[in-house]
Amino acid sequence: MEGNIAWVLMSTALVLFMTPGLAFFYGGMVRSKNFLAMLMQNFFAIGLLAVLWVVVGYSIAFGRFGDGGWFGGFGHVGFKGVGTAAHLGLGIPDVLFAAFQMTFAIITPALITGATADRLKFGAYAVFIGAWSLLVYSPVAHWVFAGGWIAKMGALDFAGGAVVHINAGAAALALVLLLGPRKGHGKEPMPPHALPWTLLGTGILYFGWFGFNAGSALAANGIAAQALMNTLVAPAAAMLGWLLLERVKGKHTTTLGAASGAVAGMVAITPCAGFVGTMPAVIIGFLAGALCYLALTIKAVVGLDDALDVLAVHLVGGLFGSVALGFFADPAVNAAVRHPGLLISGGGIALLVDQVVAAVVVCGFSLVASLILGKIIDVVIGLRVDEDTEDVGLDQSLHVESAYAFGDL
Amino acid sequence: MEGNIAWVLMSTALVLFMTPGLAFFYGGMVRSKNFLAMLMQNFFAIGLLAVLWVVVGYSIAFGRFGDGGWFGGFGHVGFKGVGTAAHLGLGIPDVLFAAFQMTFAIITPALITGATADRLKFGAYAVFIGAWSLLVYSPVAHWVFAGGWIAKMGALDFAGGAVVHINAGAAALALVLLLGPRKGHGKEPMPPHALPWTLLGTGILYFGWFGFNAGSALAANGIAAQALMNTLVAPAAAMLGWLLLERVKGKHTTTLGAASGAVAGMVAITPCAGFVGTMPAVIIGFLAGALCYLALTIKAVVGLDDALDVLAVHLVGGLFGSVALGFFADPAVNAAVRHPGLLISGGGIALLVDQVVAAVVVCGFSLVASLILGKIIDVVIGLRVDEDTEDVGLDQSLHVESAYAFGDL
Amino acid sequence: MEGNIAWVLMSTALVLFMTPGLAFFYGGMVRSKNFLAMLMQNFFAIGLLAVLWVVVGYSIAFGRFGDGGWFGGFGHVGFKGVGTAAHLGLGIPDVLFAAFQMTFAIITPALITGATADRLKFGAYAVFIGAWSLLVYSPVAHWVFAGGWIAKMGALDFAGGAVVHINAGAAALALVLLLGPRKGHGKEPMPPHALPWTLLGTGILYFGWFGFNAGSALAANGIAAQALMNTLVAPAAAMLGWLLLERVKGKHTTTLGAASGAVAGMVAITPCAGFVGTMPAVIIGFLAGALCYLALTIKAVVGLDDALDVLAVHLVGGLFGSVALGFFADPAVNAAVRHPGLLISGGGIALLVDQVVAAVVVCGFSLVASLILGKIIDVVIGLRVDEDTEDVGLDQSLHVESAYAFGDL
Amino acid sequence: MKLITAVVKPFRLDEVKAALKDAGIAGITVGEVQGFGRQSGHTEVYRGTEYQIDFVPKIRLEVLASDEQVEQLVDVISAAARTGKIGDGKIWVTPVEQVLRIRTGEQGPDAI
Amino acid sequence: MKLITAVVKPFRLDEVKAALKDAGIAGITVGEVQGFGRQSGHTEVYRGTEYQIDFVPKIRLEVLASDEQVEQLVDVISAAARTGKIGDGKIWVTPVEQVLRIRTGEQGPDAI
Amino acid sequence: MKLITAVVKPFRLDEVKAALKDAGIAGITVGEVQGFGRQSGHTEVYRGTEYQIDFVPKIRLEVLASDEQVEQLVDVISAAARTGKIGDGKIWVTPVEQVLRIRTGEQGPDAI
Ligand SMILES: Nc1ncnc2c1ncn2[C@@H]1O[C@H](COP(=O)(O)OP(=O)(O)O)[C@@H](O)[C@H]1O
Ligand SMILES: Nc1ncnc2c1ncn2[C@@H]1O[C@H](COP(=O)(O)OP(=O)(O)O)[C@@H](O)[C@H]1O
Ligand SMILES: Nc1ncnc2c1ncn2[C@@H]1O[C@H](COP(=O)(O)OP(=O)(O)O)[C@@H](O)[C@H]1O
Repeated sequence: MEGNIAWVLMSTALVLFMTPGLAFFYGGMVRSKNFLAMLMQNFFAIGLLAVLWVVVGYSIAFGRFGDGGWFGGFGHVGFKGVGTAAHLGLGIPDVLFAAFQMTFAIITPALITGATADRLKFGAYAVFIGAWSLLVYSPVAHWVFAGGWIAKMGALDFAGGAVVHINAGAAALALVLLLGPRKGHGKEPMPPHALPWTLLGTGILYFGWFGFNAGSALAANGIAAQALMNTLVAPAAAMLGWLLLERVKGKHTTTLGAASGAVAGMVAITPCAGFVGTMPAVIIGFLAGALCYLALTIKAVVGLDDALDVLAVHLVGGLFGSVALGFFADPAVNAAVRHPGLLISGGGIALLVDQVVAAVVVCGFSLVASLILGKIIDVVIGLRVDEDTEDVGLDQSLHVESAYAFGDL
Repeated sequence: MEGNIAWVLMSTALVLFMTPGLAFFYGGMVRSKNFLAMLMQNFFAIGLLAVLWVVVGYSIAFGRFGDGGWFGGFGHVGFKGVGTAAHLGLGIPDVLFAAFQMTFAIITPALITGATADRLKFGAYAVFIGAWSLLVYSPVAHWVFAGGWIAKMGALDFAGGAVVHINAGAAALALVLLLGPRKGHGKEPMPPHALPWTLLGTGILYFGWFGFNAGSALAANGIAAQALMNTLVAPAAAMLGWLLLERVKGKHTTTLGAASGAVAGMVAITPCAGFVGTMPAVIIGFLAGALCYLALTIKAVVGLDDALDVLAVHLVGGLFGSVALGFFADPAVNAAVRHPGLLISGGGIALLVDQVVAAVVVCGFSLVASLILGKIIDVVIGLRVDEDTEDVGLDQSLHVESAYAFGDL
Repeated sequence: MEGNIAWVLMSTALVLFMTPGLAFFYGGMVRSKNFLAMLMQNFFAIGLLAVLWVVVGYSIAFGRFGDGGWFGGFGHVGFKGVGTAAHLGLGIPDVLFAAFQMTFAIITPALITGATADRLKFGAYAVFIGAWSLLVYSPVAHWVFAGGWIAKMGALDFAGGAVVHINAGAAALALVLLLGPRKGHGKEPMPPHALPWTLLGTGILYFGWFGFNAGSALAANGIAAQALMNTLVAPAAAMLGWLLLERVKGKHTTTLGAASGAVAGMVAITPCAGFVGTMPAVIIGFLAGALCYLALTIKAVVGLDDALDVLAVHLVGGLFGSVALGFFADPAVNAAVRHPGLLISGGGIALLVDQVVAAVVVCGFSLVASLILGKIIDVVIGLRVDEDTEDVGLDQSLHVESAYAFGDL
Repeated sequence: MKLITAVVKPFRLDEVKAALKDAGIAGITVGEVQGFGRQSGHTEVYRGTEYQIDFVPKIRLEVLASDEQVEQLVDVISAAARTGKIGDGKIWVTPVEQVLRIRTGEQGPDAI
Repeated sequence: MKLITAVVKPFRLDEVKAALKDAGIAGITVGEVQGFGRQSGHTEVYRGTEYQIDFVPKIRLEVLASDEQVEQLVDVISAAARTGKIGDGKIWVTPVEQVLRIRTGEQGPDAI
Repeated sequence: MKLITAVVKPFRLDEVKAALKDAGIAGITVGEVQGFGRQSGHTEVYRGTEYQIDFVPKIRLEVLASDEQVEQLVDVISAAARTGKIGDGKIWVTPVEQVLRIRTGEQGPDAI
């Protein structure tokens, strides 16, 4: 059991480290006048959501474990009964399981910040992610991760393709619809202000994602090993897929393309990590990289300003990965796969159907709930900063700071 | 046993990674002309102190384990007898225990660099931390971590509230007194030159601190799990506490505030991590964030130039955490708590008294010893660079380098 | 067994993280116009080499394990038979062993990018590392790590002194010979454009190297603990060795010197990590730091433009470490040492001879093979960018991006 | 010949550039500067300490022009840079005695 | 009207700004530049290789002034920037034919 | 006295500096700027979106010179900066009424 604990301890640390990684991944892409605001939103997600998770979020998500239902209840409010003993049939202390899951509850809303970059009020952001965490994230986590109705139905989600990526991607879509485009969007160029930060963030995300996916085995065993392998190769193959299309379409391979492709692969492999073999992971990754690259054009078509492409990467990547599992889930890898995927020997469409249902429901629920929530906040305190603030930049206006000082001599 | 070894191996790596993290945490806050000098001091601490630890530091700290005394002796000079077998009643190889503790011996003196920024000679720094490590750090580590007199007395310190933070904070105070303020302090603005580095450092510190605190369980068990949880939530709550006061007092929430609050929470939870429950950790964190924010004003009052607020964060945070343990230590979390904290059922003031004694003694000893040591170095080789060096910046003057090149074209 | 799995899972993540670390270590040293190109080459190594490893590289390296031969064969093409069970006499799943080794296969060719900086075509780079990985890296890994002829002969290489550092260093030498110097080399100054990135990379490398070396024990045991300790102290001592010479020769200690010295120590201790005691590790490190500093002058003597000193650090450091093992290998540390090193009681020259043979053969093979491979690529598609591209910078010319945007307002 | 120098708000640079392009101007040289003026700067707060940041980021443009063009170009820049809010910046014109295009060695108005 | 340009040591910027403020000046534009001059630069060392860095970081200030103010302002800047050590920098004055305040369209001395 | 301002390609800076040194020049002030001109800029691509980057990095040099030196120095800079390819940049000369060396208070040609 110590080995399992050791691995989940480590995995928790790894996943927590992803949120700063995400901050820099996004932060390098915004304009320098909004760099700190982006970092702030991500770091603040740790502060707020960790505390909310203790107070009530965990209880909503993981109360009444395995009830096949919709809502965990309030039995563990304030972490009542969450101690160092092992329950829930897991080989690790409850408090460790709660810590591991906490890091997922933190990063999921933080993913949204890429879509809303450069124009969302900090106060509105804080209220939104707090409420969304309790009203959307925790319930969905219950449905999927805590033996709720989606899990009972038979859909699989190893580490959060639906709970994390589809969920956050749909919320991002809702906020983009409510916020409107950045001032100057489409007219002025808004290239990334400093890609090295984005690459650093990519490195940290890649590293942390091993905890995210292989840690989701909640044990140091063969499934964790396979999940780790898949988390290594899928982003690698996705990088190749993205760069290939980039090269074919645009004659160049870009650093940001390599980074974006890798992240697309991480997203897509998330639901599949502990359920598929290595070669399928390579295939899933490669296709995800290519697909997410193509999905970049969606926002132009529908006329949305999804500033840093949360839809193309997280929503599309999450949907693709969730559905791909219906093709590749393999009982030889993980006995928890009761219905093999369509392309696996003995497979059928049973799982695929479940996967599609789960993906669509989570997407729809999150979209609608986020629209309502966002609209309420917009009416009450306003979602968007005023024009002057946007011109001057959020760092100076909202946080009275500058990312880079002048003449610090 | 492999599980325990796995976790302590990993924790050692995590704690070592904190020193570069600290380098960037501080480095983003200094002026760009002194950025490399800050990085250098922190990296050099690894070089010097790792070797000193092997040569004699470990022996002074962990020789005569459990003797209830003042000094470990010279029995393990040159790591004599420190091999791959497990002694000391721990389930891990001696050499691993020595490695884990080495990383603490490295980062503790490095914490001081925040206070002395921009004006301390590199040579004087090297001599100071070398001597301080052997004459102050190792003995105090013996008292507290190696079954020395403070441990025997009954005071608790899970991962170094007294040994690390109070100890380094008091030394920082001593050096600030001896060095005097930076040239231009109080007259010229000296804002942080590039906060993104500070945020990166914060992320690395948060990540590494899981090894620091949960690794201090020296096993992959329930206590480690609880320590990890507390290390997750206390900084989060501290961030909220700091930002709340900032907002109330100054109408804004800042990115540096979020980072500083989080670090204050990490400091305060350090002595408590494996001894308190989750809700108490939230409370301790929240209060630490608020308190350390208020403590920022101390330096103005006493007229000191503690450049990057080592006193407010590490000394005050460390003292607060050590004393808070007297209120919240809980035998239900850790059987090593023999006298429950004042607010815990069955608790009394016995532990609180011990905690206060330990905090005061360590603080006083470190302050006096550091003053003497610093004064001797000042007389012999001088602590402070000359004015020209300070004007031009330490990077160019001391290290013949620039952090950012001009016209590298 | 879970403990071993936990540690190797973690080690795999750590080693993968080293490649981004390397990207920044090098990236800070190039001119800003080539920063992204450096990052790109390193990240792309992950993408390409992970996939190649699955397809055929692993099979070439680790097929016919223990055959004492030259080539692993094609039995595991496409990871056939590489599943979650444990074979090869190791206590971890095959797929985990393959993942751990994959991260080595990724970083080794990436090491070369430091030598070829600022002038190598991206396409030529991609072809070179792909081919080199299969034709040079995998066979050499077979000889040494998979019970091939070098292992059978009796030479030791704990974590890749020969397989990784000598191997990559010799390939770097080959490419430098073929590429010629950077335009303006020796006439214009080309100082590092932003050392903080290099220091960050150093921190990440130090951290990741614990997985590299201590993970190579493939278990969480005393040998891993000793390897970890050695990986902590050797770079520290090497930093001191480098800085000492720097100080004596140049009157200054530099931040880049501290970083370079530490990396030299990491390189040198790599072959020795699990075979020597702590004090020998300190000695090996210290000497490596001093030696690699002295080796910096070689390139000037032979008139080569090894842009970021891959020869001085990796080739010289790797050769030194491999040979040093012949002096310090200690059966008391690791029973796998059958012939103790020359300076160890009961030792002789048997191991030393084997070490020299292994080092020379790997060096020679890699150099010749790389020269042939590089020459072919040069003839077919050209290795070097044209002059305009070099003037403008690779970032803009090859990747149509800039590391730092102008006027992102 | 004249040199027109303008200090403008950074987020107006694209407009100004476009307007100058439309006006047929062949070249501009721009740099990032900091301005101090009636626009009052702003306060930054680091760990509870307020810093009065007097300097505001500005863009400084230089345009070489023939004598005839000057008036029109000043108007063009001024119109494109104006927001009507304090801190819009200045334009000034200085005499230029000689201009040379390095590539060709052309001199005078042809070199502009 | 005149344009006063000064190249000064970076750590004197605050003094110069304060002195100009006291002298009633309404605006300054400053930029980060590198200077090469009698002050000899410095040597940087990277991995044992010495680089002679000829350029020293400097601050470049521009102040538009009316003809009457010039003399006084040159003195003010000069006094505030002087350390007496080599590399203190230069001040030079050039004629300005026209000045315009973008916000209001004011011209001439009023626009300064 | 005159002020010679030159905008040149960044990778020619070392040549220009060396040539000016050889010509006996005592000082130069340089800054990083961005130029827009006949040289057409370049396209950057981020996530499939093309950005036309009109501005090209350039170096801007200022050299104060006595009237006699001007012609020679313009030639020196021009020769050292020329690559013959588009975008080599411009040199222009403006009149200077007064020069002061801050350190000594020297004025006029002696202060250069
Ligand atoms: N006398 C001056 N000399 C040089 N630059 C000036 C002067 N006055 C103003 N500026 C520049 O113009 C900018 C705008 O001036 P400011 O007084 O703030 O507002 P406005 O342009 O609306 O009058 C300043 O930030 C500064 O860069
Ligand atoms: N002829 C010149 N033209 C332009 N700038 C100059 C000239 N001479 C000096 N400078 C600028 O003035 C700065 C200081 O000059 P320097 O000769 O080093 O010392 P000092 O000002 O004490 O004579 C230089 O760094 C440079 O920026
Ligand atoms: N009219 C102008 N005013 C100010 N700067 C100019 C002007 N025209 C060109 N420049 C500067 O000179 C640089 C080179 O000019 P460009 O037209 O590209 O090529 P060339 O120098 O070969 O004619 C530009 O990038 C710009 O910095």
